[in-house]
Amino acid sequence: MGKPLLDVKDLKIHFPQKKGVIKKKVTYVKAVDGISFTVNEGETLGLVGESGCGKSTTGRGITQLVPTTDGEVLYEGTDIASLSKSELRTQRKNMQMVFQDPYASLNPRLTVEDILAEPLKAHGVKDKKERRKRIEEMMDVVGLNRSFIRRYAHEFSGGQRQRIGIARALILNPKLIIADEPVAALDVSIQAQILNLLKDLQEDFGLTYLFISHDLSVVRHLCDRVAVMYLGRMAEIGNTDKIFENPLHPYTQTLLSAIPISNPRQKKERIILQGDVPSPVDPPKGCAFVGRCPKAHERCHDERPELQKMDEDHYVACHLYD
Amino acid sequence: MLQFVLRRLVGMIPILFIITIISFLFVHLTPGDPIRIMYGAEIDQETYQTLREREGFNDPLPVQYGRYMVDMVVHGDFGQSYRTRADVSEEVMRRFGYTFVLTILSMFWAILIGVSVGIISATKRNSIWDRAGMVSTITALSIPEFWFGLMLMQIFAVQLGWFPTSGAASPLHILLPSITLGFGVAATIVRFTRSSVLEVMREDYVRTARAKGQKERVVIWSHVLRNALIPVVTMAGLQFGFLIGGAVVVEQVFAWPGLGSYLIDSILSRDYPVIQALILLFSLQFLLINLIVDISYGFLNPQIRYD
Amino acid sequence: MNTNEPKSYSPFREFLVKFLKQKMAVVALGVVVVILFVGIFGSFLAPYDPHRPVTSQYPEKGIDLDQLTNASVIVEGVMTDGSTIEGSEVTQLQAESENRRIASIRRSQRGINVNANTSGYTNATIESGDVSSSFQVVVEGESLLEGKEPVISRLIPSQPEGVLTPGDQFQLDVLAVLTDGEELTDQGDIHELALRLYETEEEEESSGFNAPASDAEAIEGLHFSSLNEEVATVSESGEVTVVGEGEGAIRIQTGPVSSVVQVQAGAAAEPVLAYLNVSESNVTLTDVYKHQPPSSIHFFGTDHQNRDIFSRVIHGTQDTLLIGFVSVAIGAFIGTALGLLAGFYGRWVDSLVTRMTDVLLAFPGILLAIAVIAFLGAGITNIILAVAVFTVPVFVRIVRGSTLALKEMTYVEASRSIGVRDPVIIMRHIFPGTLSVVLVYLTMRIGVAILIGAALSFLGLGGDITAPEWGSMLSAAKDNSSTVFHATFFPGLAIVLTVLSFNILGDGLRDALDPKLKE
Amino acid sequence: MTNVLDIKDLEVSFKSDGKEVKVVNGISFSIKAGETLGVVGESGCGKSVTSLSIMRLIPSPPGRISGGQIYFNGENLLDKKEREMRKIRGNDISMIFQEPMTSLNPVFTIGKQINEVLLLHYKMTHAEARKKSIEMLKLVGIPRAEQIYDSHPYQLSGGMRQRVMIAIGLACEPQLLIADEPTTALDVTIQAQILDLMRGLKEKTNTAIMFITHDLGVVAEMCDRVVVMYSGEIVEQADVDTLFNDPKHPYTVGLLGSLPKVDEKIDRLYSISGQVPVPGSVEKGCRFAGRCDHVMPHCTQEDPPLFKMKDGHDARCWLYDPVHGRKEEAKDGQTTLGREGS
Repeated sequence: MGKPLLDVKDLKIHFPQKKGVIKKKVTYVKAVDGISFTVNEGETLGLVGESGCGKSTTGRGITQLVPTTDGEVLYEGTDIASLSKSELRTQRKNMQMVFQDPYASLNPRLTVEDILAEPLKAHGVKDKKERRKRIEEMMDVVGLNRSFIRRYAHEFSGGQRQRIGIARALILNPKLIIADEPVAALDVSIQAQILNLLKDLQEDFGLTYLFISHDLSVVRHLCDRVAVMYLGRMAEIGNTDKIFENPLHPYTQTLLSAIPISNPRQKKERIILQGDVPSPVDPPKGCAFVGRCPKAHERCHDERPELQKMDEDHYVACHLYD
Repeated sequence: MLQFVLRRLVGMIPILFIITIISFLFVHLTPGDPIRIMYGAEIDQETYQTLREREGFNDPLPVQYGRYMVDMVVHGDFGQSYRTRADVSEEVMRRFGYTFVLTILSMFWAILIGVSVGIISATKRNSIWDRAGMVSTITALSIPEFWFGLMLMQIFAVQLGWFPTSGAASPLHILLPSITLGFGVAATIVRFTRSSVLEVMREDYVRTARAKGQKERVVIWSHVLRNALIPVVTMAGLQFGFLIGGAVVVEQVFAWPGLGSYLIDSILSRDYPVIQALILLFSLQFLLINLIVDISYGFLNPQIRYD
Repeated sequence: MNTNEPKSYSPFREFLVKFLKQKMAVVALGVVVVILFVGIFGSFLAPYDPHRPVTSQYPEKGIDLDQLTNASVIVEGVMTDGSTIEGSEVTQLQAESENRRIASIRRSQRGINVNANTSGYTNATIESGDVSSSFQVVVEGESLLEGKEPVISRLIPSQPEGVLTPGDQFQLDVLAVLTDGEELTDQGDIHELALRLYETEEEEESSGFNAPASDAEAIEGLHFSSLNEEVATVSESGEVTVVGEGEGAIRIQTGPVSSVVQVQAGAAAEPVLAYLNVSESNVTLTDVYKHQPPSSIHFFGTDHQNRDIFSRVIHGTQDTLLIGFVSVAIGAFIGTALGLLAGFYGRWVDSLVTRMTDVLLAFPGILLAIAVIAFLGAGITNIILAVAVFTVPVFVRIVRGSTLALKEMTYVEASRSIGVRDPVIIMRHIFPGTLSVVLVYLTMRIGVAILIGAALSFLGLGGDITAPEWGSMLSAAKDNSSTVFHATFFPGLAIVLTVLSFNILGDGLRDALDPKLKE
Repeated sequence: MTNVLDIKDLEVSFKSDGKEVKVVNGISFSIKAGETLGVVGESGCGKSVTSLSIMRLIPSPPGRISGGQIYFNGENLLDKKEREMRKIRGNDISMIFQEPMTSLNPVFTIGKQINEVLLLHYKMTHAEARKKSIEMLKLVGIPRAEQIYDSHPYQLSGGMRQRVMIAIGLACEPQLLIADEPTTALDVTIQAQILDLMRGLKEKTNTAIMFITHDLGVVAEMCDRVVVMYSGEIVEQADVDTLFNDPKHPYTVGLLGSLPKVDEKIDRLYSISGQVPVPGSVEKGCRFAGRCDHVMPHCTQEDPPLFKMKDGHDARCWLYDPVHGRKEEAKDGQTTLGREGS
């Protein structure tokens, strides 16, 4: 395992919500409420959780696409949140994003060349020939036919579009790729193509991935380490195999048991949760999962559990293990 | 609900306040001297100064504004017309009824025709009715209402003699002006209703209703319309503003003794107290209509909560 | 996703294909192009100067004004011996119209000139000494003649032959030629007709018009009088008795018409004028001084100042388009810029801009424009500004909305994550995205701007009411709208056609650019 | 067991840009009483169109059922008058949809929307309908049913709304419930709740279910039998155990191979190259030929028929044709094809 590339410390992202006409009551949506994790160089960290748990917001907060409320985002030791606008622009070269919706993430009015030239232009590659050369090379890398260079984004299918999105992220030779549900919108057969491509690229370029996904099977397949989020907080983090084989947090256990297995011969005991995820505006005072947890006890209501080390590279935030 | 209405009413105050400032400054920044307007251009310098002092135009602007506001808020006094020396509030009240009746009746036509034609167009999409409806609405939107009024007058009043040409002597007099005023809004409502109904007909819950085995008629009249009319109500409310504006023109054509012709006369003769009062009245009217629209919106759409 | 389509995709071609499918919009585009052409070259296309009455322009255009407004009536004098003299030779020729407001009559070289003034009907009398004739003048429309009885145009007496001696008696024969060409020979008939005609005439005259030019004394029926009692006397029934020697003459008169019979007793004398012959006893003229109905010379007729409406409409295209284009261009430019900034940057920029637009939108468009005019004063430049002022908030609102939606698009986020600068993002991703909405609204708002501009002019806020601008034309014509149709109809039709073309074009653009936009 | 539903050679066409394109191309399958049939396939394969065709709710124009028969209890639904169809919809056949957030009318209360279907098909008073509706809400596991009865949809979460949709679907005790991707829009823990609920309800009511999904995991858990669709055709059908353990069609094999597994670590996924053809673009031959690793010259010449593997197991692939097929692969198709999956 390499040295830490990205270090997120107690990150908080709150969105103010204004209400009322005269009296401005401001409440906060606590999308991310104090999470910490590390991504080491060359590894893939999977960030999983259900919708609304704050995993996508975390990704956007790391790249400063949304302002962070509190905490530090250290990229190679520099706190990104404290950078000036121009410093941030330079820093962004090292940290690129791949987005979920391959339809919305590419401007339909631009050609492949325009889309891929944009990061090069933004980071001072002024020579048109040079740009063209790098674009064509990158198209080869992600498996796009070079002859498509003049085509518009919306002429492509979902899988091809996602390849363009990946090419855009890679063209500046970043070290860290933050991939926000890159395969969620794709069909199974296309999903496999993209997952394989991501694996190949990681090997070829020594990339580090922060892989955000709700699909536990995909995370299991791709990631070295997994971080499970629930309602803006970290529930469990650690080595993928350890977590999948021995989930400690009741939420992780539920999540794993809920995944349908594509084998009719394999029947398993399922933990069915009651109720829905509570609102992030008014999360429980103690453990975020307390309302739905089958193993909740008194302490869980009052005291917020902190991440504690259970094993080598396996941490859990649950009072059961105090 | 009541709280919401109160809060909205209170929220209107700053806007009205800004409007009073704007309309007040209007008088003092526009060319044209009120004294000369009131007493004629020929008065000598000395009389001029005396009058100016007497009418209070020599006081600093904030003092004048304060006096204006106190008169208005405390006494409900909007001053006197420069031109006729008549009490503005009385004159406005007398004419308000005419404009009010005219706009209400126009809106009635517009909604009656607009919504029904819009629904027919949408449900019989691409039929000959739909096409005819669309062509006539876009034509209606291209006709200046004053010209339409003149043509109506020419045909129905002059040639056929069915209706009186102008004035407000009998209930029959309102017919042509209200149709003239309403037809443009009707066209807008037709187009809006049509697209709104078409949009709602594509919604998943309409498919759900059909999957329940519901009759198409009920699907349209209950499931579709209830949802499609929510934006139509908003739009129709906003069109009230358009009607108030249009009334200015139409009243002129048909010599309808409402606020519109009063406004034009006052502008042409720079009768500022009247202009001030009317601007304020029109704004207030518009804000109130918006409020009513918002409230009715809440009745139609349960999702809008007033908190 | 037509990846297997051979032709490479171009957004412009797709737009073009979609646009051309809409036949109405293509036709509207054609009309718009024609209107633009007319707007630019209007001054060359207009057949008449729109500012001056057409009558003063007819000579320049080579149109014979006289044919229409002016008739030349050739007068010839018939002498008692049967010879004729030309009008110019007739001495003391005087001509007068019963009603000069309708037609005026002047002496000319060969006879007289009749000039139409306004539509109506009148009689005219020409007179030379004791002899007079009359004719009818009808200005505009044969219909005015309907129900009007023809009047006596001239009386042709038969002259006694040879030299008479005192004591001779003879009966005068009179032929009355009526204005419609009919001839009456029976004295009784003539008498009765004259009685009827000129009695009624008198009653009419009592309503205050100028009295006829002929003798003011009431002459009823067919009247004979001797001009020299020493030579001849005449009875009521027209029996002449020669009483002495010398030159005598009998005057035969009905109403304003008179003729002379020479009674020459003794030595032969110079023949005198017996009656006046007019080439036309029934002059029909057109009133060309105002409100000419549409005709081949004036397609749209003329207005209350006799200006050619067609030319004025063509000239007015320029002003109207100017109001439409310039105001919307200003409004769209400012509105789009503000909308982009407000939508993209949010926070206080957004609050400020939306507050401003809310206040502006609190006034109905036309009231806002009226307020601006009230502030700035009337005039076309101010109309443009006024319309621009209320166009701004419309564009702010749509561009802001569109920007907010586009800002949330992942591709904008992607650009930001790459490190692209804000101005580049706005110009590259946001603005082109709003462009289709802006373009559609631009087209549609031109129609609205023209309508509002016309309404402002109509209300008399356009400054120069005599300017050839459609709204002003309507405003000027509206007072006569109950009697004159064409003066209001055609300028209004021009507005409708122009606005309709822009609206249909806008609709077509919207469908071609973005079908989802459909309201 | 008798067949509740029998679809024979169903064809559905859609018109776009003046051309009519077949999106469902002669499919046949049947559902037995009390059985759960899974229909799987990727987006655009025609599975949702098939379900809407059964309800006769294809938006027309542009869509049109251009051929085949749909027998429901032995009667062809395509011959029914609209009035007769209305009696079947919601009563004998009901449907739940993918998007619980938009499938309920936002302006009516939950109660009114359940009552609607009851009042349509049963002679009931409002009070009886209310009672039954609340009963249904309790049945689908909604707490505080009386309160929810008077709520509006926006007050409910996605999972709750899907429960309401199921309540509406089952209110008239239909013989067939068509579930079109009912859990796709839901989170995995909520999906587990809904699947659990549906399984439980099925045992209670013995309703036949046509379960449309793209998720093979859900199919494995829920269904008795599976139909695999590709580009408007059925490429393989079998009972669930056979399909997952002995798939025959290269597409099914590929699909199973591309799934990441949660319970085992695979280094590299099998992936089907290329993408689904645009409807109407394959003129002759097998629609999968362009992406198939086992493509033979004959595959591009003629559209393969369904070949019978064993009882109730068919595959549309020339590999299993005695004349054109590769004998050795046909014999132990599973081992040869299956190996590539791992």
